[in-house]
Amino acid sequence: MSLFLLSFILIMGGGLMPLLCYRHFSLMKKLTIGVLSCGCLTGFTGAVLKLFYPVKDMFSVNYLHFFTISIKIDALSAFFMIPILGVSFVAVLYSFDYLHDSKNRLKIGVSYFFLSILILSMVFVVMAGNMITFMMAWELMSISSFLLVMYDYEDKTTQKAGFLYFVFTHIGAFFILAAFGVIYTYTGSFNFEISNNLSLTIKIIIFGLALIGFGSKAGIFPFHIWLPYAHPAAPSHISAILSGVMIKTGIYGIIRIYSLIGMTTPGLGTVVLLFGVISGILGVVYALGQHDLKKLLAYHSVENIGIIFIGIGVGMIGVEYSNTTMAAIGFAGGLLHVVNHAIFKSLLFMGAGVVLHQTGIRSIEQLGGLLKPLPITGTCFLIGSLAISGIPPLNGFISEFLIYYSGFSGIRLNEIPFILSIVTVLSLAIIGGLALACFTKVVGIVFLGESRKMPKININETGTCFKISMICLSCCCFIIGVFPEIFIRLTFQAVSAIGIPVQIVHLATCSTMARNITWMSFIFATLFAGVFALRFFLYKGKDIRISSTWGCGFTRPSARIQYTGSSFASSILQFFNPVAPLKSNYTVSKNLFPKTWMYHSEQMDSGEIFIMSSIVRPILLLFDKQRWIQHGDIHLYIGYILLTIIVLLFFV
Amino acid sequence: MTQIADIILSLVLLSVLFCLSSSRMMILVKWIAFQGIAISMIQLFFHQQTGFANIAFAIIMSGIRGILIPIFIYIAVKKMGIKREIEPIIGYHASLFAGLLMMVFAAFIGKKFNLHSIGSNPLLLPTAITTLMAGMFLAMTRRKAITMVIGYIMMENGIYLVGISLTKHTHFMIEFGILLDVLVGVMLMGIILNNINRTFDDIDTTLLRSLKD
Amino acid sequence: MESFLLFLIAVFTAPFFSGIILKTKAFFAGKQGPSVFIPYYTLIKLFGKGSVYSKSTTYIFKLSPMMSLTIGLLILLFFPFAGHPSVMSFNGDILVIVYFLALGRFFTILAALDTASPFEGMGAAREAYFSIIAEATLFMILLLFYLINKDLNLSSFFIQEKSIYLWKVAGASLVFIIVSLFMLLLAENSRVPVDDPATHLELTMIHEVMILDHSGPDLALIELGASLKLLFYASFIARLVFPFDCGHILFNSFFFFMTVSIVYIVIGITESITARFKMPNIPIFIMMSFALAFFATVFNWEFIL
Amino acid sequence: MVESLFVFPFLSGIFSVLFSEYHRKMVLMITSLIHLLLTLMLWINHPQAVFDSYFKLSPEGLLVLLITSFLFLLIAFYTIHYFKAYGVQDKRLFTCFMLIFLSSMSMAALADHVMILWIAIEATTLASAPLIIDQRSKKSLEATLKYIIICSIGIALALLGSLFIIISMETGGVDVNVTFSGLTGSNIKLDPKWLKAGFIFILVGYGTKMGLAPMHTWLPDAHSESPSPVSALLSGILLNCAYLGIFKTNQILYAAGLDKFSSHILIVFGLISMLVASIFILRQSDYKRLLAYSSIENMGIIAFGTGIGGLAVFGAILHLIHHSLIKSALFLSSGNIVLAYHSKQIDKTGNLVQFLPKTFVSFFSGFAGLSGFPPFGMFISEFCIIMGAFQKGYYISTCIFIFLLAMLIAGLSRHFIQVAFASTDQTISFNEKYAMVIPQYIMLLISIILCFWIPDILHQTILSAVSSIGGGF
Repeated sequence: MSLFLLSFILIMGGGLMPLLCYRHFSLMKKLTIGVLSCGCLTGFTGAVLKLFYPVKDMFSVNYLHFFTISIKIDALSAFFMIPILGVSFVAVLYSFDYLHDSKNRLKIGVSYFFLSILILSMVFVVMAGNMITFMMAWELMSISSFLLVMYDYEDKTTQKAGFLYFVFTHIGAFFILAAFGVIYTYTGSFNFEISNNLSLTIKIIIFGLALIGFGSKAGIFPFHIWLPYAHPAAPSHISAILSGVMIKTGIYGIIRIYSLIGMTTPGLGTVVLLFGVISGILGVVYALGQHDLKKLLAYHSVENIGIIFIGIGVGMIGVEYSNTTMAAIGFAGGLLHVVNHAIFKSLLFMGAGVVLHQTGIRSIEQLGGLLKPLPITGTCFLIGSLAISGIPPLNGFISEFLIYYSGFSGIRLNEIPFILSIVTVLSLAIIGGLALACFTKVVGIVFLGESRKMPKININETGTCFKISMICLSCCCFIIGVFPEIFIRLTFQAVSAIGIPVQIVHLATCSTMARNITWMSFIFATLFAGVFALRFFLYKGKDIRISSTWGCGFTRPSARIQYTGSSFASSILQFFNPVAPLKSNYTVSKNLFPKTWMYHSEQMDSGEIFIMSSIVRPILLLFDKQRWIQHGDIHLYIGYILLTIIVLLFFV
Repeated sequence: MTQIADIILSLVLLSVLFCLSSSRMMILVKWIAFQGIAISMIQLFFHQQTGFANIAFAIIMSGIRGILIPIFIYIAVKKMGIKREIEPIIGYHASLFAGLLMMVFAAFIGKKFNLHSIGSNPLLLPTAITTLMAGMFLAMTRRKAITMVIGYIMMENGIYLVGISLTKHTHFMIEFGILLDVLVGVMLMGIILNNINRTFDDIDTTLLRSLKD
Repeated sequence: MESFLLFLIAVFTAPFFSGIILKTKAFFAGKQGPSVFIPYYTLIKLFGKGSVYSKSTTYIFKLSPMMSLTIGLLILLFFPFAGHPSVMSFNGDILVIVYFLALGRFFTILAALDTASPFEGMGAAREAYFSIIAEATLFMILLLFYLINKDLNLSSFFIQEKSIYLWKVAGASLVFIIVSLFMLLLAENSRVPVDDPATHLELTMIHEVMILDHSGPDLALIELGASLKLLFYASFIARLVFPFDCGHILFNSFFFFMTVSIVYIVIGITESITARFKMPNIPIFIMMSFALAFFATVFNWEFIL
Repeated sequence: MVESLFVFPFLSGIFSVLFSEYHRKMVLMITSLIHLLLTLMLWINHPQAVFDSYFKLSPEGLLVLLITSFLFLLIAFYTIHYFKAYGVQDKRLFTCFMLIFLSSMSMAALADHVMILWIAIEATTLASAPLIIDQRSKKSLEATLKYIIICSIGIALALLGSLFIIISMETGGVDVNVTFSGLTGSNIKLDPKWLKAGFIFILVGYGTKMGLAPMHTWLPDAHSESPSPVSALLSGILLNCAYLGIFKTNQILYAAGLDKFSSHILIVFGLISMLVASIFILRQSDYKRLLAYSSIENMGIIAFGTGIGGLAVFGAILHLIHHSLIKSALFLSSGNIVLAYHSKQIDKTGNLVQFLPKTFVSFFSGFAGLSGFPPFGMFISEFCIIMGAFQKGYYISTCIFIFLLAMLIAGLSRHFIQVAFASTDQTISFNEKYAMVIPQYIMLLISIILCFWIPDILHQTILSAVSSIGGGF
């Protein structure tokens, strides 16, 4: 507990510091980043220790004479704290080079202040022990992240993003509040305590409200539509935090509520699983259609949240049909994917940030061949993309492996779980394939090949902090991927904290599998070394010539004849056209020798279309129809009063 | 004595109907004056004992309601050079009919709350309600801003009718309150109207529609 | 020990089997055709050469051939040849294998995009597209196997009498599985009718166009890796076609490799009697294999549960 | 002692006419300062009023009084600098009427007699009209006329309501002073029918003043056309006084055991007000009207909470306090914006964050507070109201409440983001003196502090206030 306290003080101090000394720019940055990162590391260690020795920490103070601010740290909270503080640490480090412009130093100082508020509030969200603490931390998180999103406020798109984010986060908060209200009605206390005496319908109502509320923060389809606007708008280290960890608080909330209202509610798992499948597949499909690098990554957050939901949903189904293997391993997979996604998504956002920072171009179609000028960034981005595509020996694979395993173990059950497990496995397979396609596209188009339309400025690898932070994250990807055993064990601590009965059997199975995966990656490494040696031997003393790519007979290739991202993705998007309409406009030239061509395509988001057309517009229309009320004529106003009196007199 | 009260009350009702149906500003003002005098006189016939205080009070009241305020309005009308017509939004016959409807509603209300328990005239409450609503109706359905003031005065008359039906409690304070209400209200409206008249050189409220959404 | 021996045999005979295909095709074309060992000659020839690299390539381009060979070797390590326990196996290894295959594909595609050649990009796009459906099919088949013997372990499907057990339980529907596996093999290893390695028109290729710029030993590594991968799929089918256990390892291996070569011959026959589909039909082809597998699974589920 | 709270400002208001401009400012400041001191003394030792059948210290009255005199001090401070930068005709009368306004509002806060309360609230109308009209523009004239006529009619109805309550005493055969404290006393048998009628008329009457839809119609006009300090006075203080009338009447109904009736009516009115406000907030072109409508919304929220009872009443009172603080801060900031951009149109403004950074801080944090974000107090009050509503089992109305709240916030956020960040081609030459932002900062700071720590005496006062209509935990 003392460790946490120290870290909170440090983070708070690190937040206040820039406001005091923003005039001395570099000093301010050094101090702030130093203190902030120290705070994050302290809390990180505290969380890890807590996870190794899970004893429940409790702390509560009286608040406004009636409420209490109470904090409970169990293994689940600690587990969620790890990615929050770890990623924040790296992101803060990264920001040293990213926020370099000393002209708007006040702005940067303020953004550091709100960053610290954001980190603190996220930590408090996962530590909150009762409703009011939770809501307070939640709302603080929302407002601070909103202000961080508005960093580049001059930009029209940023303003739109901020607006959308504000509205969605607030409506989500209201749904959560409603869920809490229903709980409070039936338990009569603000504390998070397990209440099994609720009737079934009430449980389902609570969970439904919570699912919408937390889902809109986590960004599940169709409540995700703020996400692809808000995350790209923010500066990259902020988007790393938002997309890496902040949306995970939604997951945390859902798991909390699930453990609160008693596990044995039927049907919850199915709903969660289906939500997960839909947002997983659609998220990656929409990502495939994007041109903006950061927006693409944002859509991948939707996809990965979908995968996490699939894991949790399978776990819930396991609980529902009392198949402990399925339950434990499913939850473990989902939770582990929370950490993994935090790592590689923030890594990818940082890579994208470096690209943006060096070239100033967001559009994938204009980039290309960046691996030569930016070798380290490119390699780290490659590792991140391998990890997010769930490819061994990297961390993304481990969690997907666990989810697969629990999905497969559901096959043995009767009708409904059988079909659901088939859905799980197949959707995971399809998501994996699509993610692979999408990230081969990103890496191949952005970092490989020739640059399509580049500014004349020479691009080179600058910024040690960029390199350090990205390399550190890539190492995490490898470590978790190659030595998963210990991490899986820690995850099981969190799973048992939820209340899932984790038996020694599951631990044994998982750790044997994990050890085998470790072995396998070693064998892979040795084989690769062998092949490498073979190749080295074969090429000894051979003449290696460098020439231009063979144009298949075409002799004067230019950079513009390369395959573009849209053309790479087009055939797959064709397949998904019904759910992912593509809006494209282009010029058709009449004459034989066309001078200039233009083709522009935009990936429509069917969730956005749905919400806009069938919820927002009708409400606005209905409300606009009533504007005659304030007609401006005083006679009418007097009439209102008279009418009110007459109507009310009938009720006496 | 109550017969006289009944007669006066019915006269008030009559005046209400005439106000609703009259098409000339001057006539309207005259009717209001009449009504004022009537309702300030009426209290004499409620309380069995008619002390000096009551009489004095009645005289003062009728002075203010029956003479002072009408004259004030009269001056305002002259000063603003209003054409004599009232320009109703709802026509005179319709207004008259509405007045009759209001009487029915008032009777319904009067049935609902009876004042017999405190020995009050059964005709009083319906009359009061009618006067009140007619006043609001007048303010609602006449274009000229000055007619709003007249309607407001009529409302106050209605409220006064209810007020004087109470004997024991805080009688004079209520009288005072209502008086203050009428006087200051009318004054203020007069001032504002005067300003408006100076700025818009007309007080047709149809001009006052710029503030809306 | 024996299993490792078998592994080595498999590795070294893989090109030979590819030779069988050529021979069969030649036979059907009414030609005498090259010798069965022609793949070895090609490999040796390529090993001897130097290479030319495009100036727009990076280290990824050099990485991908090694990757494909490594993956080829790795997956063969897990296969129980001739029903004999494999070199390595553990619960859930099949998932790892599938995803290692994905790793190989990842790098092949990247290498193709690395050359900045429009044709190779085209091939890469097709590869990425078709492999999605192929992966789904593979998982469908795995679901069936898991349904039959509660285990996510490759050798547990094929070790001694297990494969007979498969037949016992699944029965006729296993025929569907074999067919769909065969279609999957054609798709994943870029054979006719999905892809034609021998055509001269780059526009119509999938796999071959992606390795256009590779030359010399790199190309050799890729070819070797491809043949290993092909062998993996072929032996998969072979084990299902000939599940019997003849007591001694020698007979087992003999019959096994006979079956494998038969599978190759069938591939050759298919290649020579069918023409390549046009691109839009290929997804339908793979979907069909998926449909077969799905049908088989649901079918069995009715019986088993 | 008690009476001095409204007598003293009245007299100083009258005499301020005689002073020169500079001294008038001094009078204004000193009077409001002394008023605050007197209020604090009232809080510390509850003295008896001299006319104790007319005036009495009630907890809710003390709350409103404290808000009134505290905010008035800050607003007065702002007003001086505002007019220094703005310039307006006959400040002479302006100061005078401001002080009379103060006195009438304190009178309303202290009144215990039904008629006295009514007279006080009537007086607030009369005192505030000259403040609104002050610019003599056509629009301000129109706004004033509407304000005067609609409010007078409403107040007249309130008078009728008060009379009905007295009649209910007559018919119920009760003989006590016609004071709220007397009528809420035990073993009082009021005639329920007349009491209900009286409540209806009082609700409509004072509701007109408080800005409950559909009697709210004067409010947007008056708030948008009056100079910003006056809008702050109206929205931050005056509405509370009107609410006080309804609250006290509700006490009588609660004592008579008719609280079900009143609470349903209050809930309905609250929801209607929120609905109307949201209709006009979603599309709005004038930011002062926007703030006015949000006042209507918040009054609706308060009425809703008062109707719900229980925990929600506590929330409603908290909401009253925080709304006064935040809304006044917002109106004062909007005053700065008007001075800088010379326009009340939203699309004429923009990019506040660069042109007026100091104002931006108060404006935007006021917005955050208005939409219920911590660390501003409306978070906790809305939390209480929603929780209380759920606890009482008003599911449907709470769902509507939440929906309307979401609508309102959606509308507000769009316009506020526009004003704060949207790029504009105007060039602003306006030096914001600290004097013109410090009042806002203080108000917001108080709201933040009250979100985390409520002093014991304040908490006790709120509790005793809400317990009189069955509120509390």
